[in-house]
Amino acid sequence: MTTQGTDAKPQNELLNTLLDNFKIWTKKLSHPGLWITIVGVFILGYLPIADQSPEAAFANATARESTFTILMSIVLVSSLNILLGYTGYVSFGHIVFYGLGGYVGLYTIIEHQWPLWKAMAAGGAAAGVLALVLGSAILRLRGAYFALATIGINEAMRAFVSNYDPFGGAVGLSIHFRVYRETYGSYQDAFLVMYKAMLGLAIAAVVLSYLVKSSKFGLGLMAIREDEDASDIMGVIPYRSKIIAYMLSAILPGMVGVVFFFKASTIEPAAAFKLHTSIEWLVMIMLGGFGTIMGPVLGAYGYQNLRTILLTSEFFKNIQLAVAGLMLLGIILFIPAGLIGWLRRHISFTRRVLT
Amino acid sequence: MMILQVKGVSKRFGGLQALSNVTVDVPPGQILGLIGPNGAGKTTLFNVINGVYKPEEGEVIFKGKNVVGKKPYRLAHMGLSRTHQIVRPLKDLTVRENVMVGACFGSQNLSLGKAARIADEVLEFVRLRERANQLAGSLNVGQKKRLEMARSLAARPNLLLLDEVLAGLNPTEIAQMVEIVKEIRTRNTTIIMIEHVMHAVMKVSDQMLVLDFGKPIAYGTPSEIANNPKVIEAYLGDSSLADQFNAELAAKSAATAE
Amino acid sequence: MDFFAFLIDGLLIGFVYGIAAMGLTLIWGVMNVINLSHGAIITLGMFGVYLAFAELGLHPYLGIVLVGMAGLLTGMVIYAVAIHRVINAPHLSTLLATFAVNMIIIGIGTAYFTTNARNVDFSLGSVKAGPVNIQVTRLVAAAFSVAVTGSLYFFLYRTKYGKYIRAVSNNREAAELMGIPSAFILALSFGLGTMLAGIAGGMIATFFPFTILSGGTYEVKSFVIGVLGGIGNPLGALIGGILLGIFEGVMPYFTETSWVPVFEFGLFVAILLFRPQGLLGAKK
Amino acid sequence: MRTFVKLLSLAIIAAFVLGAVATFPAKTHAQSERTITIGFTASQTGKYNVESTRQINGINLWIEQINGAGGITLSNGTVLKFETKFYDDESSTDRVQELYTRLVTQDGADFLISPYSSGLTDASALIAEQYGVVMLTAGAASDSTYQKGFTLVYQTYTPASRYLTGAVDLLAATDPDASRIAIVHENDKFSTDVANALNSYAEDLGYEIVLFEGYDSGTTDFAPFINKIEAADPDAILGGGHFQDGSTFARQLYEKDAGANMIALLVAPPEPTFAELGDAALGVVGPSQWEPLAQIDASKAEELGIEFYGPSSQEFTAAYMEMYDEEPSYHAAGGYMAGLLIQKAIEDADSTDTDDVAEALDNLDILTFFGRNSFDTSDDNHGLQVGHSMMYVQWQADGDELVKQIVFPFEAASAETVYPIGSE
Repeated sequence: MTTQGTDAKPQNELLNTLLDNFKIWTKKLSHPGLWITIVGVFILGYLPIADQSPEAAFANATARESTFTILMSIVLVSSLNILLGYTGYVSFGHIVFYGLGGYVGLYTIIEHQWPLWKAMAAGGAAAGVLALVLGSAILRLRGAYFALATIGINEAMRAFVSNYDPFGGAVGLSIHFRVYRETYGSYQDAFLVMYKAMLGLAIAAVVLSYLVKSSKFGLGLMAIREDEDASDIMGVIPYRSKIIAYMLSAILPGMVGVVFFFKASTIEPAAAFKLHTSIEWLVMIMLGGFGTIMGPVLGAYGYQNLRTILLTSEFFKNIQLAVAGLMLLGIILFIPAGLIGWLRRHISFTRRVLT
Repeated sequence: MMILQVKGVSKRFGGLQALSNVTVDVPPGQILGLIGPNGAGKTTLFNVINGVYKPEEGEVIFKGKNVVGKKPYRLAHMGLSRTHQIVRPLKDLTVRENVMVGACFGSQNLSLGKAARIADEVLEFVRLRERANQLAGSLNVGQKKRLEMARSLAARPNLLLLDEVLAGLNPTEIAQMVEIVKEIRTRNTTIIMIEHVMHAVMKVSDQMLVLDFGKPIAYGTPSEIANNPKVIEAYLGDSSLADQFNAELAAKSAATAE
Repeated sequence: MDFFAFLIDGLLIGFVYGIAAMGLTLIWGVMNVINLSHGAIITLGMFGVYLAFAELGLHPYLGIVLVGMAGLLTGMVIYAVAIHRVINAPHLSTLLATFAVNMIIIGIGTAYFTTNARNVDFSLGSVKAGPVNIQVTRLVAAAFSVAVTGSLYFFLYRTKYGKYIRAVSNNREAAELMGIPSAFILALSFGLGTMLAGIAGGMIATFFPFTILSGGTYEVKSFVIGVLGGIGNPLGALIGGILLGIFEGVMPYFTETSWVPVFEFGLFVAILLFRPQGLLGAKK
Repeated sequence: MRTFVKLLSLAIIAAFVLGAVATFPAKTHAQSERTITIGFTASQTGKYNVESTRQINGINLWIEQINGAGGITLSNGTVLKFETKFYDDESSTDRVQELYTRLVTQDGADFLISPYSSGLTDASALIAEQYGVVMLTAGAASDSTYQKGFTLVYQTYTPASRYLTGAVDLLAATDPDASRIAIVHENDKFSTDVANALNSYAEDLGYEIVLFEGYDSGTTDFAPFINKIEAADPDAILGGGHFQDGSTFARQLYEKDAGANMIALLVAPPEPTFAELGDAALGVVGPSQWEPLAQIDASKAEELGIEFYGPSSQEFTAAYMEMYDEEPSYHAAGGYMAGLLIQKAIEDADSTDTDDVAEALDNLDILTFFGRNSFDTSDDNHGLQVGHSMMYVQWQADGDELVKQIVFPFEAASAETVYPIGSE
């Protein structure tokens, strides 16, 4: 279609628009950073499952588990980044979407024998709807007030679910071991399905956050982050944009909740709505660089690996929390832009490659 | 038909009457200078016009529609742009992205690709083209002012509100900026400008409105305003400005005498 | 059921909540920092009094005084190390910086103290007031809360440094222009907030058993109180605390107690939405 | 200063990158001399830290003793020695599966012991099943864990459904006129399971449940509950949750003089540190999996017609006190017991093969210092502890000292129940 462009007259608006769009999309999709990230995540996820022979599966089992944790974090923090990094709204209680998704998903699996993918869709949808409803209310708040409201909502939700009988109240929900065998042959096979689902979600999260960032909508979000009132005056519709961003950042975590709690076979209010975990997500984003595509991915990877080292090392085992705290403080004080942000700012050529 | 009609607008903040019964008509293509001592309500009037504040009384008719109660973004979509007295660059975005925000979300509602083209054009126009890839936060004050200007121009507004775009600029920059303003007007954009740099605003305005304590005290051509005793008296309340006013009048008459 | 009993108990715990929240709202109001290490510092106060009592054999109330002084210094150190650099950065930075402090305190505390529950075995007996039995330690805590509120008021409105703090709180730049050493004043405010948190922790330790993780509960309640009473003024925190205490005390009269947190946090969000300046706050 | 900051930034980035790329060399385990690895996770940093630490102590004591005794010699001459490998699970489900996978596939754990809480155990049991490794649970009292179709998970403790029911029996035996029970429990999985079972058990016996309420984990102010209890005027208050809330509850019940005749709470009362409450601890009853005072030895086994295995209660207590210089709590005994069960099963099976050991556990019915032990082998409840039952302790005054006495079951009692509370 580019050949037709040669005799395109300036007044040929439609063709120009098409050409423009074509150029934008080619440019968008040829950004090296996007592909580096996608390929990186894929390789990271594929390596532990590349060799399916029983010996290799056994040898790679720990790697699969820890990679699963990393992939899960990638989805969670890349999603949260849409709200936090692009829009500048600090959601402390973002775990509410993960918890609710997990509950809805497990409920459908236990009560209606839904397959995993359908339960994931349900969990994602529930999270999206919750974000829409909550967002319409609390996105009127700015700065720290918004952050506090998200904490309040998470606590209210936890207390509510503890009393809500269809979700098992304080006891929670639990999946019978037979479910894995009957549906997938064995827990191993079920885990492989979950693993692949998580890998898919991780890549989806990267693509989603890239598409949002490189879109007009994303530009609007970043304008809101920099100066909400000024963006309003320039014609960005802050309220609507924020709600959409909130929903986009909630749906994938809702689906992750389903996969994670399906893997654990059990869900309880305290595990589903644990505020501390939610704050860890913020830490990962800060480590990698907020508002970037690669930052959350690297942050998740680095943070989870670091935690593994601390948790399993004889020396740090007892004070791993304090060590992680010191690291976080160091990052906040000295490299507030995170790893990717720091590189982009100080080493100019990285700007073309890192995103 | 007038592009903007402000009819009997009053705005109160607690006990402070920021605007009382302000009325002014702006025909298309005109430059209206808005002057008055500090705290006279000039910026408040801007905020009322573009929907940041809702007035207690009165109407603001933009392009034939009463826009009181409409959100700022609605007015932006209708073709209203403004700059801020204290510049508000989107610091962590590049200069080009800043301008693209204006182009994308203003009255034209452009796609990113088009917006980028427009942004480069406009940046060329305000002489910031070579800084397009820099972060907006790294610009100096003069450049930031031009960026604000570029951002609002990129929206292709019908009405442009300029809030002290000359303040804090050195004489060369002022001259540049005045050229830019004149140029904009040739593009059929109506302008209202708040300004303290008298000689400049007098030079470019078609009509001028003077506010004092929220009340309109004079309206007319620059020369009518310059000779209006009420205006001078208002400024005398603020001695430094009165000095400035007189000095500039002297300069202006000297200039016209030449 | 005797409604009066629920009310009295709620009121009494409310004083404790009030003093627990005061440090948080002071820091929040003066420097616009939501201190996520507040809970950890409350816990430090508890352990401070516990150690003074169990190891040094000091009277708990003397322990509280020592904890308060140590808290002032600790707070100023925390400010200098962790917060000063990011005081003007976006909210996220101060939130995470204080959260990092929280992780460090809890991490070291857990390694050192374990999560074993401690108990300051100390009692002043109790008095019978109508249908309810009131522990004297709680009455002392209530009186103490009022006294602390009063002295804080006095400090903020009648002393030089107090006035400085309020000036910095109102407009940091203007205060600096007037020659007020804002860095020191901010450190002092953070120190005061920490001192109050420590005192609150020490007070709580005289009547509740606790572990290294106990502070978290009071931190979350302090957010609610800050929003109820408005931020930055000690009386607001006290009244907010009392309101919350009464709410928590009286709600179970009408409903199952396990539903109370649902209403509590629901109310919290509702107030944020409809009266972000606090129920009592009038300013801004 | 600027350079310093830059250098520091670089250092932090370097540390971060190093951390990110560091990989772990897989451990090569020397299998030449048969060392059996017992793998588990413990809550070193979470809220179950106390219970977990004691459990680890118990396990380590067992390891010490068995290795000191020359290990287990199988009939084919192989000598088995034992070691432990454990990680911190932070009392959180987030990583517990990963850690158990690591234990099995990298550290070569031959047997597993569960995490402390039921939720974590449910998640880690999946890993045990997946890799065919036998898991003994200590803690993890909820019955539901054993109703999920696992085949390799065996419970050391009396399950939640029978945790507090004995307290009702005790009440019935002590005060036939008592008819009103208030249940106030922590709103978490374990305590709610206990409370629900207790509720139906008591109702079946004809008791009126005058109050049934849950409190949030981390509750410190129990005044509203106590007010409700006073209004409901029960004969007994049953419930509680874990150590901290339980002791807080007990203290406030005492301070507010709540006025029931019997108070029985979960978990907290059997802990030696409960005595720190002073007078508030007096008279409080609590279910315990095991008590140092319990006289369990070979003679009891003869009465029951089953085998007695391992040390007697006194021997265990003495050994534990020698090693740790504190009295063992039931969590310590539980950890030791989990090890002892593995030991017995290996001996019975004369093998370390999972199927053989599992079969030996299925067939097990022994008496140990900890009490009787045998497991449900039905499909629906496989691995559920059916042999063991709770003891009930009460804190009583002995001069100025507070002592913990066993008051129920009566055949094991070391003292009479003080009833009503405070009547001493």
